[in-house]
Order: sequence, then structure tokens, then C-alpha cells
Amino acid sequence: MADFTTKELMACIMGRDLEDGLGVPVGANLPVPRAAVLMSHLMRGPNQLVLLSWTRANLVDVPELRPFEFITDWRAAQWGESYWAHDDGFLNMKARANWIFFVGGIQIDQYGNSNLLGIGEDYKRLKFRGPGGVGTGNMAAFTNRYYLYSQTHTPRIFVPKVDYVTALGWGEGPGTRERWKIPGGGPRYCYTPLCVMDFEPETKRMRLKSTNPGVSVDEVVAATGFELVVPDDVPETPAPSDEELEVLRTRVDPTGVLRS
Amino acid sequence: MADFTTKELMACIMGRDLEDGLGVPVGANLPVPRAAVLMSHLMRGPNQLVLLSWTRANLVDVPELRPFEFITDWRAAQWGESYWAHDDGFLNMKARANWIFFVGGIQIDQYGNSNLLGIGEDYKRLKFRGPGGVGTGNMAAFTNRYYLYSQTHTPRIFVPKVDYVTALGWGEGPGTRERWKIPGGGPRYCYTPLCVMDFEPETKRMRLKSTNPGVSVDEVVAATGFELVVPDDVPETPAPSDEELEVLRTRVDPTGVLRS
Amino acid sequence: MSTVTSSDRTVVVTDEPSALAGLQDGMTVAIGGFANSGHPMSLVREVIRRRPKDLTIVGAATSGLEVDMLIAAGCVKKVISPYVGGETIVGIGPAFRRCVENGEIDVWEIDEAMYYCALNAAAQRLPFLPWRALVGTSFPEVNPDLVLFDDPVAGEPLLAVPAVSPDIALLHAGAADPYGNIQHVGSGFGDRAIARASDHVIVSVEKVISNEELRRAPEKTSIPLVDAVVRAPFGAHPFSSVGWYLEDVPLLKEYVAAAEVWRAHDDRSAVDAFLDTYIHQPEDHMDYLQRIGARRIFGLNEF
Amino acid sequence: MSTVTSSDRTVVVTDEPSALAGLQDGMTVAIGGFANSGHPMSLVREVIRRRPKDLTIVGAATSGLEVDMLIAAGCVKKVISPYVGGETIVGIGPAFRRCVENGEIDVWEIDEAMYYCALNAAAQRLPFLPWRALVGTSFPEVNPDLVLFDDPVAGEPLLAVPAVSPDIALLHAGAADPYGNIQHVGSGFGDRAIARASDHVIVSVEKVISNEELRRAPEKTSIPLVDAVVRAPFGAHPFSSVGWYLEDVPLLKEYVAAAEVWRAHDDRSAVDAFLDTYIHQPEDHMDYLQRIGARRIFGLNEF
Repeated sequence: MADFTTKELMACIMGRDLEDGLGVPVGANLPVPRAAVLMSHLMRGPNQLVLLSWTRANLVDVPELRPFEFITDWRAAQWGESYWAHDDGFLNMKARANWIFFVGGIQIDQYGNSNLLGIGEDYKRLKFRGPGGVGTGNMAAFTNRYYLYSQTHTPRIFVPKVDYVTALGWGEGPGTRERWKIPGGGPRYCYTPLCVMDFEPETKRMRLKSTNPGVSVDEVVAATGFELVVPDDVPETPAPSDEELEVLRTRVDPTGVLRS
Repeated sequence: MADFTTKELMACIMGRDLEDGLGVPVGANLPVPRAAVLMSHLMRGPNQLVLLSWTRANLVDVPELRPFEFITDWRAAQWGESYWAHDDGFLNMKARANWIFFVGGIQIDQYGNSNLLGIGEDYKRLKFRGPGGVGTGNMAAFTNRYYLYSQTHTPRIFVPKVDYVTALGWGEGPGTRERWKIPGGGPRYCYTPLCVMDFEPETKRMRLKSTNPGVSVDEVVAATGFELVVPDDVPETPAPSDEELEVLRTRVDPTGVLRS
Repeated sequence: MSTVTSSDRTVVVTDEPSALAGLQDGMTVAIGGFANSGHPMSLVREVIRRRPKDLTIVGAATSGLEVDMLIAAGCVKKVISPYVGGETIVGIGPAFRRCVENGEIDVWEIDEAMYYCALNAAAQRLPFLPWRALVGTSFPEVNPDLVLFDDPVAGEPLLAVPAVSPDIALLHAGAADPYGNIQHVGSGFGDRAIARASDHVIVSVEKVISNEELRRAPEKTSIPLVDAVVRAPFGAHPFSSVGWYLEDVPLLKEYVAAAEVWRAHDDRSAVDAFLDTYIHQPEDHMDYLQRIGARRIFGLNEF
Repeated sequence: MSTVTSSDRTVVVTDEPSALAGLQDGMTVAIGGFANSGHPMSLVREVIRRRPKDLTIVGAATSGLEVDMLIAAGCVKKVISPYVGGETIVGIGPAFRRCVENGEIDVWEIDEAMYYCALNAAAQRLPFLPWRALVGTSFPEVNPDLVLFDDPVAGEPLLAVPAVSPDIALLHAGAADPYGNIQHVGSGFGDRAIARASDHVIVSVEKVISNEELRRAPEKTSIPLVDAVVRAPFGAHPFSSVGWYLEDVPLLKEYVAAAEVWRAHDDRSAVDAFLDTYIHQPEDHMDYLQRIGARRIFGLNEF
């Protein structure tokens, strides 16, 4: 088995769940989700709609997809088939059903709710003011499924209850999304450097799905601030194939952002 | 005094009330309002915004403005400075405050309400189904002022109460527009082949403002199906000047649509 | 290395019968264009050929005689549009007028602004959108689906316009690439709003262009990645196609004269003959153009 | 014959001080662009130079550090924007973070979708627009102006987002004609929505072009007939301008380092020095470019 970094592993496994035909936003400052999306696009997504630098594009014929530092870098617009004005984009939530996206959090709770607003019970005197929900709450409501993602896995991030909900996951558990008539399908998986988690269908509580190579179940439990559902049998996350690593390293991440 | 037709007279007097800087839609199948708007544009409206064939344009340098039969005739788009997609247009009602327009009616009542929907008390069995309100009700609500216009002046058109209101004038009189929080300024004048009418400020009832050359007050009253407010002194509508007729005939109506 | 290329992309170019294979009785079908321009007539003729029943037709904000023809052909139960007519050719569509006056079809009465509220609400997955104008008019009286309500912020009276979500949209444009990126010439009227609101979008185009050519002017792409593209040169005939050709006014007048006999005299023979000659008899769009004739067709882009 | 010609049209090209002469304390000012691109910085610098108080700033849907600079300069009472920061340069604007955590400025908390609801409501002269997503989140809790209500058509829970109507909008684009027709390169981000909602629109451009040149591509006109055009080559510096030049990352980092001292150590000396050097001292935009230096400026469009 080839050597690979945790970030490379995550990019490969996150990409595997994305089928052809999806709408896939490609951001700039989350290199792992960016690589995951592009992996799926190049390996099996010729009909994916790639949202890149305010264009809708298709990149399957592009030999090397070098990263851009900023989401507004218009050099990435060279592949655009159409422009995507931001305000126009909110006129079509029907189309967004078929998009996916990855949302992080300064807190993520056991029901998959994400908080990007801030830390502290008194909103008027936050201990830490976060970046805000930006577009994540809207995507969480309208996409047929979406993914949680965190580059760190600690009890400070994975908390029993978030201080503020900016992207609604399963809310307070079964029935919340139905009660609020939120049409989207909710969070499917949560990816971290330690593991992959899903949600127990009945309780909607976060559940360990697989541990990443070299990580024990106990380590995951210790790093999680809420009571994680742990099945009797937890498999290991499948490692990247040689083929995946080749695509990743030659075409998606030629400058080695995920290797550092 | 030069000879002129009633339509030429109407185009000239209707154009006189339109100052520079307005947004002025130029349609195809109402030749008199079309000519009125273009007269004001060429004679004193270099900063008017001309809405023509789904473009925003300025026509002051165009030597001859030959009429087009259909509003979608894209040959008229040659002067466009920007395109005007129809759906986009409804995202900006702020800008419409400064537009004007002319609305007709299969019925027009004493408070300046216009009916383009149909004739008959039973909506499910109309005696005559009209073309519908289309965009007139929206313009009547948002423009700072607008104009009523009818190419015929008969008691069948000028009725005490319209069967259906498709463009709200003064409603049931003073207070109606305020009650419904309709922001626009309401109808200013009503132009017909016989006369110009305005609205009595207190009662909002239609009032004779001037009779067109050769028309008596009694003729107007007899042709009007409601009790028209008639001041003691009714002046004659000022005839077109030679200069107006020259602009009209050489540049706005070179094919003589208004002379026939 | 197992990767894909653009040769693996799905080409969505098809013909009228395949594009419309999913059409069913009772569906809500939207039709783009405006007044005497830009209606996807090769698709509309195919709809009529399939003899569906009880369609709800969402016409353009100003529908032309294409909606009137669908009514005359007996396909329509309900019309959602602020206007159905032909401007100077005929102020009100004869079949529309007849069937409304006789109570044979329903009209969901709205104005232009409410029309886009209904479509945008569907596109935004909202049950309704509010509008301020038209409060105080007869619209809520003749369309009981429009709800007068006090807004929850300022307490002002507004109309709630329910969402209208077409099952299928039929549009016409200048060009498309093989993958369904559409480029209108000019404004595209309200076609974008119709596309956004609809579950399935079929667009006929004057010309299919390469993806490379399309990407030279991405700012011209008006609708991205529709479900089906139908190559139909002169596909808007007898209407105009912006940037391509003008209206065939005599043919539109021929239709109006035939439909007017039905409206005024309750005699369908003329309108049935029209539908038979120009819609049912032609095998396909090319056969239609052949019957109209090259001289007449190509005369429409001499101006 | 008494007629007018295009030489009688009003030329709206002006300079920054004249364009902003009407700025008053307490106004609501919207600023276009997105993240690290397209902010009208020669206009923002002129705003700061005038030392207004208590502005409500409507930032872009993703505001960049231009809003942070206005906060650092003491001009701001309230921010309406889903985000204020610099992406990889700094996740959260230092002045924004400091002043929010200390309760020194108010934030009207919204997400991107609600941001456009608020602007579109103003443009459509509605007191509010509804949105479905974000029901069930903390937004209505941290922004009490958002009203949860049952829609009048289907009885479903929605959020009512009140209208936000800027007094002045400041935007940056590639080109304009002398009469105020604006042509962005690329999508224009959310600039169109800002322009539609605002009472007075001022746009700085890289280049003023003739009306004849503009009319060669009317499809590129993104905003028609704004109130004032300011000729400002490199006017978005230190941000990028789509199609023209890239970001001046070192200068943005210099600002962040200075503002971060204020945030972390309550020491304004560095940020005051930055504002003094780059904003108050330069006489005008050309003097600013002169101080930045030709080598550095023109290095930003080598790539």
C-alpha cells in the first residue's frame, strides 16, 4: 500500500461518495473538500456541474487543476460555460436540491447541527465571534444530502449541543426537519482526520461508521465531546487506491497541498 | 394654423407633459402614446430612458423612428444600451417610480380605474373577455404618475363604475390608495379624441380640463357615461405648433400613421 | 488511469417526439417566448400531435397564438397567463376568448408581476411570494387563489401569490451546445424565469454549436444545462426568432381567420382544417418546413 | 428645429469627493464586490477620509476587509452582511471581530439567502420577502427583526426578512459609458442586487468607454444608468478587479497585522498608522497610486 497523508485519505474517501450528475461547488480555502469534489469529477463525474469562480464549468479535460488561493480568482473563470451572478443563484433553489456541499463548524453537535456564528451563551458578548453561517444554512436546507467536515476532531468542536445553529442538521433529533418543513435530505456523513461518522436512522444521533487507518475506536470516543453511537463492529476506512492517489497527485493536487 | 389630425393633436399634447429624465416605454400597437413619448424624447428628453424592444435605449440621434408592428421586433434593438429581460424588470420597482405610461380600458370609470379584463357581472360568463390587465395594474401602483388614454370617447367606455378594476386609479375616491398602501402617485390626466380630463383634487372625480379644437363641452358631457365635473371655464386644448408638427411628421411618424 | 473526458459527457440533443415522450394528460406545461416571438413551435406542434387532454398551460407573460392553437386543438383545461393574443393581428386569441366566455376553460387570472411571483416562488421552493401592487384591484376577486394578507413585518396589505411549478417547460432560443447550455439572442424575455421554475426543461434552438464555441462568450449563456435540446431551424415559425427571422404574418392571419369562425359561428371546420394541414399532416419539423416552402421560409430573414 | 441630440445628455462622470458630497452621518451605505475582489476602494477611502459617524454598512454577501477598515476607522455603527473577512488572509476581520465581541458595533445577522431577500424586498418596494431555509436555526434568535410566520397560502413556517434599502451604493466595475451604463467583467457577484435596492448608485470603473463602444455589446451592460461614475484605474486596489488585476496580498496582510494588534492588545497605534498612511495622507486616488508605486501596481496584472 502506498504512503498517503490523512488529508489525501480524506479527499479520496470524501470523493467516493459523489456520483455523476451532481452540482459540486469548488471553493478555494478548504483544500480537502476541493480535492474530493475534483476527484469525483475526474474519475466518474463527466456530467457534474462544477461551480468555480462564479462560473458553471466542466473540468474533465483540464490536465492539471492547480489551486487558487481566493474564491474570486477570475483566472479560474477560463473554463466557464456560463456566469453565475450571486443574487441570480438564489432564484433557483430547485436546482440546488441536486448540489452537494461540505460544511464545517466551530462547533458540531451530536445531531449534526453546525455552528459558525460564535462561542458563548450571551450573543451580545460572544467569547469568540466566528465567520458566520454565510451560505451553509441555506445549502443544508435545500440539498438532497450534504456532508459535515472538520479538519480537527476534538471535544471542543464535537459538543453535545451547539451554542448557535447556523446550518440545521437533524435539529433536536427525529422530526425537527419535518416540523419546520425543511425539504432537503439532511447531513449524510461527517468526515474528520480520525474517522467517518453517519447518523443512526432512528435517533439521528451521530454514529461511528469507520475509523481511519491507524486510529482506534477509543481515540475517536475520547476526542468526541458527546456520546458517540459506536456499533459492535467498526471497520477501517478503506485506504486510497494507487489509481486514486495517481489522479489526486498528478491532476488535482499537483502542488502537494494535501501532502504537507 | 397648420392642419392636423386628432391623433396628431393628441400625440403633441400628451408629449408635452413628459419632462426629461423619465423612463418611457415605447410600445408598438398604440401609435398615439408611442408618438407622444418620442416627441418628448426628441424635443426635450435627452436623458429619458427609452424602453424599446426589450432594450433600454436613447434615440435622440436617430433621424427617423419608423414604427414597428410588434413589440418584439428585434430590429428596434439596434439602439439598445442594455437588454431588459422581463423577469429581471420586476426585481426593480424602485426604478419604476420614475417611469410613466399610458393605460387604456374597455371601461374607465369616474375615479380613473381601468378595466381591461372583461364586460359582464358574472366573471365565469363574461359577455366580452378583454385582453387582461397585463402590466398596467403594476405600473399604476408604482409610477409617480400615469395617464389614462382612450382612442374612443363613448358612454360605453366612460362608465360610472367599471365591472372589474385591473389598474387601480383613485379607487372609490379619496383615501383608497392610502388605505391599500399603494405608493404610486395615481392617474394625472385622461386623454381622448374629444378632450383632456384631470381629477378634482378633493373628490378624485374626473374633471374636464380642456376641450380639443372643434369640440364643445356638451359633446364631451354627452359622450361620457358618468357625471363629469365641468368647471365654469373650460379652455380649448392648445393646438400643435408648427415645430411640433415638423418633428412629428419628419422624425416620429414619417410614414403618416397618425395622419390616416 | 481511470478518468473521464468530455467525450463521456451526455449529449442531450434529441428530436421532438423523444423530448416529449413523457408528456401526460393533466400536466402543467410552460411555453416561453413573448407575444409574436420566440415560441418553440416545433415542440408545440408535437404536443398537439400527441393529443393530450386537460393540460394546464403556463403561457409567457404575454402569450401568443401558440396558446390559442393548443386551446383550439382541445388540449387545454386551464391557462395561467396575463394575456393570450396576437397584438395587431388579433387583440385577443379567438379560441381563448371563445372558451373563456363559454366557461370551457379556466383562467388563473394574474398580471405580469404576479406571473413572475408565481414562477419565482416555485423556483425558490416557497409556497408563495408577496406583491404589493394589485391590492385594491379585482384580481383577488376573480382569482380566489390570491390571498390578501397583512405582512408580518409592517402589517401592510399584500397579495400572496401561490407558487406555480410547471412539470415541463418548452422554450426556443438561438443556440445551444450539445450538453444543454442555452444562448438566447437578446433578452430572452421571461424564458429564464420559466426555466428556473420548471422540473424539466426542453429547448428548441436554431443551431447547435460546439461547447468550445459556446465558451467563447459564457456571458451569453442564458440557461445552463437544460434536460433536452431539440435542433429546430426556423423552429419558432410562424413567429419570429430574435436575431434570426421575422414573423410569418399571413400564416398567423390564416389561423386567426379560421379560429374566428369557430368563435363567432361555433363552426370548427376551418380551424380543424388549419390544425390538420399545418400540424397533424406534417410528419416532423422538416416536413413542416418543406410544406411551408423554401421561398416563404427564407423570405422571412430578408429585411 | 428645436430638438436635442446626444450632446445634450448628462455626463455623470465625476470624482470621488463630488460623488460622495451627499454622505451624512447615520446613512446606510452598501458596498459591492465579494471577498477579496471588486470593492470600490477609491470610494471607500474617500468615505473614511470624510470621517462620517454611525454608518450602517451593507457589505457584500461576503464582505472583505474594506468593511473591516471602515470599522477600524470608527465610521460604523451597524453591519449588515453574512461575513466580514479575508479568506486565507484572515478568517474573520480583526476590527469586526473585536467590535462585535466587545459589543461596540451591531450586526444584523443574516445568511446569504436572507441578504438577497432584504435587498430584493427594498428593490420591489415590499416590506419583506419570505425565505424557507434557516427556519429552525438560531438566526431569528440573534436577529429579532427576522419574523417567523405561517405563510398565508399553505400555512408553512417561513422567515420574513425585512427590506434593507441603502441610501447610497458604492460599486466597482470594469467599464462605464459617460451616461452611467455599467459593464462588469464576469458575473458582477451581487452588485446588481445592491444597485437595484439602493436609492443612489455610485460606481467606480477601471475605464470610461464611449457610448458607441458600449452599444457594441449591450448584453454586457450589467447595471443601466447609475447616478455617478468615477474613473478609477486600479480603483479596487488592494483587492482584485475581475479581468484587470489580482490582489495585493502583502498590503492586505499589512492591514491585518495592524488591525490584529488593536484586536488582541487594545492598541490602536498600528492601525491608525495604516489608515493615516494609506487613506488620510493621499490627496486623491492618483496620489494613492503614486505612493503605492508604479512597479507594485503594474506588477498586479502580470500573471
